[in-house]
Amino acid sequence: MSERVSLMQGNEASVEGALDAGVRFYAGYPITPSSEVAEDFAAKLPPLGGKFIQMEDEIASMAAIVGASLAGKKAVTATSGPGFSLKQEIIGFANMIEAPCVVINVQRAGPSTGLPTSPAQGDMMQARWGTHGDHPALAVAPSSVADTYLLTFQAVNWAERFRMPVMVMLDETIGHLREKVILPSREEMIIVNRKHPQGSPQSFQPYDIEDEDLIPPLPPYGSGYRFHTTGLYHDETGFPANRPEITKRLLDRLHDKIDRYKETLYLYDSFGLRQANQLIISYGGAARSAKAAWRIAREKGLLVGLLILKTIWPFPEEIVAQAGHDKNNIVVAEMNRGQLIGEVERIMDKRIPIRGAQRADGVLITPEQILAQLEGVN
Amino acid sequence: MSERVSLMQGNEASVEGALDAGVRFYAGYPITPSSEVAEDFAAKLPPLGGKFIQMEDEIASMAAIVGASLAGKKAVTATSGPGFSLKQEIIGFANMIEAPCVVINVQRAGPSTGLPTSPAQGDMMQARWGTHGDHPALAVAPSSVADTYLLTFQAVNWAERFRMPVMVMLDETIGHLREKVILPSREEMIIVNRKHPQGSPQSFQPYDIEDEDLIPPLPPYGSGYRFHTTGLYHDETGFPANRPEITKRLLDRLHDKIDRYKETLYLYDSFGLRQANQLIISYGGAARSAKAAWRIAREKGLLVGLLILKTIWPFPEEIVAQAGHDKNNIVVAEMNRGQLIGEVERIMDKRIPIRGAQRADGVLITPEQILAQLEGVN
Amino acid sequence: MGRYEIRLSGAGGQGLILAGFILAEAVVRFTDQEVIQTQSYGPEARGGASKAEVIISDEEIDYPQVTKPDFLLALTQEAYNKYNRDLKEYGTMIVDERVDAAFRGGPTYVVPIQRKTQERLGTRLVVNVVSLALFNHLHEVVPVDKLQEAVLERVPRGTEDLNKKALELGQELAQELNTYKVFREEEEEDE
Amino acid sequence: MGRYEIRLSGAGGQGLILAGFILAEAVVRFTDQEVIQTQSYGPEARGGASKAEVIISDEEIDYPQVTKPDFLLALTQEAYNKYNRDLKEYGTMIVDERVDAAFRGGPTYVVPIQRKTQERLGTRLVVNVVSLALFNHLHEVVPVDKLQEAVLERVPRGTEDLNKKALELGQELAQELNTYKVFREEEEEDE
Amino acid sequence: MPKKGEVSIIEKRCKGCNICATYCPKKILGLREDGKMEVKDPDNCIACDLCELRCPDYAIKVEVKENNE
Amino acid sequence: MPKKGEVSIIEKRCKGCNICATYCPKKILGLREDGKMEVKDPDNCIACDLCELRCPDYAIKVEVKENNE
Amino acid sequence: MELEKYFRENKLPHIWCPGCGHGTVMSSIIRGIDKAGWDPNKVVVVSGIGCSSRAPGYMDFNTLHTVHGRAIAFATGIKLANPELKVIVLTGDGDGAAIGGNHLIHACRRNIGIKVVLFNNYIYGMTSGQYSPMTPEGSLATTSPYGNIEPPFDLCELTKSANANFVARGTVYHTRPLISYMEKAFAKDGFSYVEAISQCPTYYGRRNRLKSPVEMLEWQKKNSVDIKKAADMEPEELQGKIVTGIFADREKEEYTARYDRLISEIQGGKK
Amino acid sequence: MELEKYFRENKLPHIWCPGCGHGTVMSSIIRGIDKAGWDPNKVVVVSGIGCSSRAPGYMDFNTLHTVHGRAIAFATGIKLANPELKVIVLTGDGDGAAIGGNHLIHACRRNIGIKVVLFNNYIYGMTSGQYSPMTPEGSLATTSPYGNIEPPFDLCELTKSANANFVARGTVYHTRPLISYMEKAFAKDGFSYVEAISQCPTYYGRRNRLKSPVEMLEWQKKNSVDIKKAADMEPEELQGKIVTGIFADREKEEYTARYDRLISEIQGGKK
Ligand SMILES: Cc1ncc(C[n+]2csc(CCOP(=O)(O)OP(=O)(O)O)c2C)c(N)n1
Ligand SMILES: Cc1ncc(C[n+]2csc(CCOP(=O)(O)OP(=O)(O)O)c2C)c(N)n1
Ligand code: SF4
Ligand code: SF4
Ligand code: SF4
Ligand code: SF4
Ligand code: SF4
Ligand code: SF4
Ligand SMILES: [Mg+2]
Ligand SMILES: [Mg+2]
Repeated sequence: MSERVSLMQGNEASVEGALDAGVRFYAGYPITPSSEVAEDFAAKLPPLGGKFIQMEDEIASMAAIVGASLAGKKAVTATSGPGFSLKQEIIGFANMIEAPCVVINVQRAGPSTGLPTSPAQGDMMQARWGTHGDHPALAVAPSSVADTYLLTFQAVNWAERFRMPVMVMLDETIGHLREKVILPSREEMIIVNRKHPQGSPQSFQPYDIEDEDLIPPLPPYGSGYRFHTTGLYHDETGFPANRPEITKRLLDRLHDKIDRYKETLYLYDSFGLRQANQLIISYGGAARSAKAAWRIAREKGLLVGLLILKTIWPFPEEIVAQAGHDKNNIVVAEMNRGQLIGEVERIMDKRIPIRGAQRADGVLITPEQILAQLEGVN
Repeated sequence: MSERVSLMQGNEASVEGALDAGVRFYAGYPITPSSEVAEDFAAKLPPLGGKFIQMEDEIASMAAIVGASLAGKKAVTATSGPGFSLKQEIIGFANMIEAPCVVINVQRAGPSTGLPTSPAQGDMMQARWGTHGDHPALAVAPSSVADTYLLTFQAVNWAERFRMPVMVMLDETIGHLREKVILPSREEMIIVNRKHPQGSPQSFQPYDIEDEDLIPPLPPYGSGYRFHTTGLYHDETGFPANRPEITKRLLDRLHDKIDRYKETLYLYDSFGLRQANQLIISYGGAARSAKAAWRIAREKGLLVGLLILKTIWPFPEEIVAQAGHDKNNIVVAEMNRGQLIGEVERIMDKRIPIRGAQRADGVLITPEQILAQLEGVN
Repeated sequence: MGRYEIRLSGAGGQGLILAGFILAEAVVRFTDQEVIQTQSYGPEARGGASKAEVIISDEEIDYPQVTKPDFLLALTQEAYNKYNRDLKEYGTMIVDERVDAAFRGGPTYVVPIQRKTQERLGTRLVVNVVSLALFNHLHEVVPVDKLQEAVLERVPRGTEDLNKKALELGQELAQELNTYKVFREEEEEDE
Repeated sequence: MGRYEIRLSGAGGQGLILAGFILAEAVVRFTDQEVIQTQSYGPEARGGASKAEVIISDEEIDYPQVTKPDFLLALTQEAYNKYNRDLKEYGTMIVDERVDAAFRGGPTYVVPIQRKTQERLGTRLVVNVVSLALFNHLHEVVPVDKLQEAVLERVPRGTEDLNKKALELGQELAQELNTYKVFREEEEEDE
Repeated sequence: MPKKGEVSIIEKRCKGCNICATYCPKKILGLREDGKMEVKDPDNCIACDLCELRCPDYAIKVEVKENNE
Repeated sequence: MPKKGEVSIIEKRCKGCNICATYCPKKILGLREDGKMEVKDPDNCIACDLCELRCPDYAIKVEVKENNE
Repeated sequence: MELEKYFRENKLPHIWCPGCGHGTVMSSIIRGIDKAGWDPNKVVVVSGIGCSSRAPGYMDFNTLHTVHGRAIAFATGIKLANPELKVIVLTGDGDGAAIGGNHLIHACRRNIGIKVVLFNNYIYGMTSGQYSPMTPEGSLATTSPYGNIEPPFDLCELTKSANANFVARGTVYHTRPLISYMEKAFAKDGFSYVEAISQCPTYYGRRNRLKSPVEMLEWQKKNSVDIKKAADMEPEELQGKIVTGIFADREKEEYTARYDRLISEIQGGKK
Repeated sequence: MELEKYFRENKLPHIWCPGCGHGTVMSSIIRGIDKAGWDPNKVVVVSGIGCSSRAPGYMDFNTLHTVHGRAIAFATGIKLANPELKVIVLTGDGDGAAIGGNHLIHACRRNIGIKVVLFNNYIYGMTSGQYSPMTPEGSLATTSPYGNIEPPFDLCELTKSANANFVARGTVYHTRPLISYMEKAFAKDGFSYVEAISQCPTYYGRRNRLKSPVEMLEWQKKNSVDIKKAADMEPEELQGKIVTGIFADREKEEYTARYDRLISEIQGGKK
């Protein structure tokens, strides 16, 4: 049971995390800066008896992992902006039918083709609202290579546990970064598997919540539990239903099944929150600069706290509110024109000034930019 | 110059509005509840010498209208949820290259296949954040058949003026509704056309802002102004560029070109705001129920105001703030689990209670549900 | 009149959607009233029971859905079963003679619409227009000649005569409405 | 040491990305220091000038980008032109002899890396490893035998001997570094 | 001697499309007034199965009769 | 008598792929030390155009010489 | 044969219109599956969106009603994840040939062991009658009110060129041959494509003067030409005809089997 | 011929690697356009994303670099909106055959007057060397580290089955015939498909022991078989060969012309 020390790239760490969590199926379509994820899976899955397939496009890739998931495999795809947009329809389908799966999005600068090899965090709101209709979302954002391993591992666990697509919102900064990582031993990592039905195949109803945790069990195809699944609104039996009571019940449950557990879903790091009157909030690649800024500010004697969000959706409202309510200045540092700052604004009282340290020109935000939004720097 | 009185369906009105605004190209892929839009264009365009084409899917449809737009035609596509998701990648492309075009989304209940013939307003946030990368958005939501005509007409004008995709966020309620409408005569409708370059083809730079209104002129293919266009970040010449100054300048301009004019973009209806201490905010199909609720509340003697938003993106912050700042209760009525209410929360001071009257089960929200959120009803 | 809600129901394919549309259009063209028309869509509109609804009002119609119809037409049992529930108390009903309908307090007419149409016109294709004429006579939404104008504009070319006859038949059945009117004891509803 | 920023640059295909990777890996395996490695991607990595960067530090490395390299290797003029600008004041430079470099205040070594590699090893394929050995000698990041271990693990099978020779050559050139060192007058930079 | 068949209609499934009757080689099927299919002449069925194979609604079933010759 | 050609190299475009030289039927082209293509034997060019047609970088041009016979 | 064994009987009658050919195609598939003798627990039936794509709901296997056009891609994931499953895709001329065309040809190319049955009714039924990439030239549809001017695909030729292992076309009218194609298709290891000409009386028929389901079957009967006979006919003669029969019947190695072979090679150290 | 006339000279040298075949394909296209004698103002060149799709940037026409895989759909909009424009699509084996496969076959089907040139280098160049649907079996790529097990498309056969008016394949090595295919393709009214076998020394070559651009051209030379000769060869003999030549050359009515005819009929009251 020893730690694992190595030089690892962010993209590679996501593969390691997924494999350690039990992923044995990958379908994808190459796109910079996520292609290393595919390449790594292509090399590592077959020796494990797993399957890698390069599909004809991102839509097909998303479909294939949902199919593989229903066939009983833990499944992942990876992409970046343009491909993430293409996957949205089926991300919604996975939400609706409750298919466990993980989508890794290594963000690059958009919109459109943008700057394919440059970092950005421009798809954060898309991760929440990208597919049509009211849907829940579960997304994490790693800010280091070690984080990437751990959060991808966690994403696979959550996908299995909550039966939904989970998004790992990497960005080019972290995806392409190689750094020294120290990972826990494999034995220490706790793997979660989807629930298997308790009853008999005859009495099985695929969307019946057997033990009241709001998450129905999911037997793999071929196991004798035959059932129907559809992206239409459906009742407990899995068949289409359009009575408002039923549609409401389903949609409510899809949201409630994570709302109920959200406090356990909030992952974050915080530094010096107590002795602070200003707060920096950041995530992903930008959090590296935020950390540097925080360090410098502290060295200058400023009372600054730092909150690095790892769970992005559901947005950790309570954590942010708690960290921010007693501050005189909140700086939200992100590599876009202001996305999660909107959530912070929504939550916080208007009397606290909320400032954005933002950058969306394809360059990693600098500590200086963040410092400039703090009060008392000069 | 006489008014036009008729029984018209919402979907049909969008076609009339588009045709009157000069649209001569439609590419689409059928989907309930938007198919009548396609069918109407299919019947009405060829006699006008215009072109209707049913493409192989929604992605191709979106691509085709962008192509037709560059070839000089005013172009429209229509779809609903699943197709709207599929179009997102190219909506971003249209944003980036600044291609005028209009996307009509007749919303139905989602997520996924959901309830294809039932009303919902579940794609409102998707209209803002659906494509990857930081992009601006321009979207309207009609709440009557006449509105649909006028706002689609306006959407075409805006697309041409601002050179970007404009979204008409219909919903099944309005799209499928037939009602008596009184439209202004064609002569009264003012058509806006894209700017044509002033200089010579030799000196032409496609992304150069000739007259400082932030919107570059757009000559049609074949006119002798040959230029290059790409979804990569580009400079004034249209060729790829990745220097941060240039990428920033482009992205800033893409946003500024509507930010600068946003006050002129805010379309809304308001009723009894002055003599009110409570406010109902609504839009689209839900606004019909909101209007009914408002009427009933007034009849009961409650001091309630009503704000019906027609322009959704950019979100009319100033209008909402102005209407809401002096109220004791704000009710946001929408057919989803709460989408635009987030924007209202973001803007308003925390001391004003903001309540959602929400419904997402495929049934039109009722006036009673909205009334129930007002204070002093019982 | 104030808000008046009409629901025309029957099997998919009986043309009631067209009937609703024609009625609404007649209101627009020949009255000063506001009108709204909605209908079934999708698989529902094809088979089984399907409906068209019209709201007529002197005032602006905000909430556009029929919730408590003042009037229900039901040409089939299935349509009746599916759509009669929320009829307004004392609302009016016209049902085909084959429909087993419960008395709901208001005027209830059981009329051999389908049989008479078949007998007299040799086809059931125009039950929609027969029903429309029947309803219009009962409620005098528009004058008969105007209804005819509205109908003839929207029916397929070549069927004008048939439809004129259908309108006449509808009128005729309307004259006999009281003959057909049936009052039944209100039954316990078990839902 | 504190944060130390290294930039290895040359033409795409010269293997400097691999060199950066090997260096970083050696740091992980054979020291207690923190390390980060980044590089060019996309078309940039294929032709023209390309770079690999390594940051070594005793402390946690938060901001992961090289902004003011302490050290620059430039094997081609194009790489030099593109990447020399932000070299730290008094930063160290090793450039190939064919590169026309301006003195920037720190130690500047002009070394016939490419020529010597070609002459002595009959191929330029291993300029990356030669350069790596050179740099490592200068900065003593890891002991020579450890560097060799790191290199041999990552180079293609069958090229072990060649790469050992490249390491030796690098060492050798390193011995002569002072011979190659050139101080020039600082020139007006016109940018 | 041809096979003998016993044909039956599952009324609640029959949608009255008339396909079975049209192609019954023995012409022993016909639509009733109420739009449901009816076996008019049960004894002449030759169990060719064509009605069953074509029926889009699985509303007509043919069983081969025991041939007690 | 075969045509005569005048070959020239646009140095800044040449990337030294060696395609032109390999397939020149007269073998009159060759790479220089610095990786650019060079016309080693200009007089023997027969203006077959193969080098120009194949050059991926438009770096080699052939003109047919006036044939002043 | 006892169809009911494979039906979810409580879901019947199905939603299809009176005389809709889809019901006959579905029973033909069931007959084919019965012949194949598969364990229902190991059968997965995947569909997209459309009237045809509603079929799986009535079939008592593992059934998956996905999104429009992508059924084959879902099926690819299922089959590759667990090659012992028997995977059937049910699709329509819109679902499979319009939005889903790319997944179809790529599955053919890979020769993955999926059996695709395309219900070709020449129209988008579910969305009420728009033309499809299979609609004959000149036909009326809600989106071709002046007659369709787009040439239709011959998907049997296309799938054959794309490397499908087995390709056949039959009609609802010619039910016995149709069933036999299902049987053959299901018996193959690699990718199979069966196109079943179906009828949509509600939209295609009504608009195109084929007034009843029976008239539509008559049209199938009159216009069908066996592929062997077609081989001797001129393209002009074949215009508007339905060529039926087996277009391809090959024995290439199936994709997931090839994949498993690769894994064994790798695990055995041979790669 | 003076290529420079059609180039944006200030954009040269291009971004392609030394010895990349794409440069040769581009000049072959330019020569074809020159032969067609088109007014550059009326020419629109559309591409997707990939190394090959960067070509339009160097060509002095109306040029549009779109998104991955959809160039043909953009081009369809352009051509239909203004049929007098000459519309060329440049695409790659990833852009055109993987993500873009559906748009390709539908454009063939419609026979819309777009000329598609597919730069087939058997690899995804731009994204650094993943296999494509054209990559030969057994080839190494970053995503097929154990050798590709997917059979490649024969896109010439596929486009032909899909109704393309003109279909040809040539190689960079056989430059003159390649140019002649461009000329013929551009001279047709309907849909034309030309596949140009190109070389990617950086990714395909390096990984597959074709160490230099010249070795890759040698490979093209050795493996090409003329279509007439191929007709007499067995499938096994043709395994791994590049069949070159003209696969289809038809004279069906072009789609936008057909459309304009329809409009005249409608406006003339005939519909
Ligand atoms: C992404 C998406 N686009 C469009 C639709 C709408 N839609 C549903 S079914 C269908 C066509 C069905 O036609 P076909 O596949 O031929 O099936 P049929 O109903 O004729 O059996 C369409 C366009 C959809 N559900 N999703
Ligand atoms: C939607 C989307 N998916 C993936 C990519 C990434 N991508 C860019 S080019 C390319 C493949 C290019 O291959 P090919 O078309 O063969 O062109 P080549 O570079 O080989 O000339 C891919 C997968 C993208 N830009 N957009
Ligand atoms: S074929 Fe079937 S559904 Fe049609 S009439 Fe005969 S039994 Fe009834
Ligand atoms: S089995 Fe044959 S003969 Fe008997 S009823 Fe059916 S079709 Fe007629
Ligand atoms: S072919 Fe062109 S680029 Fe290659 S060596 Fe010759 S001139 Fe230079
Ligand atoms: S034109 Fe022919 S002979 Fe002359 S240099 Fe070129 S290839 Fe050689
Ligand atoms: S609409 Fe057409 S395809 Fe759909 S069920 Fe009815 S007849 Fe069949
Ligand atoms: S990567 Fe390959 S395809 Fe791209 S430019 Fe280089 S050689 Fe050409
Ligand atoms: Mg169909
Ligand atoms: Mg390629």
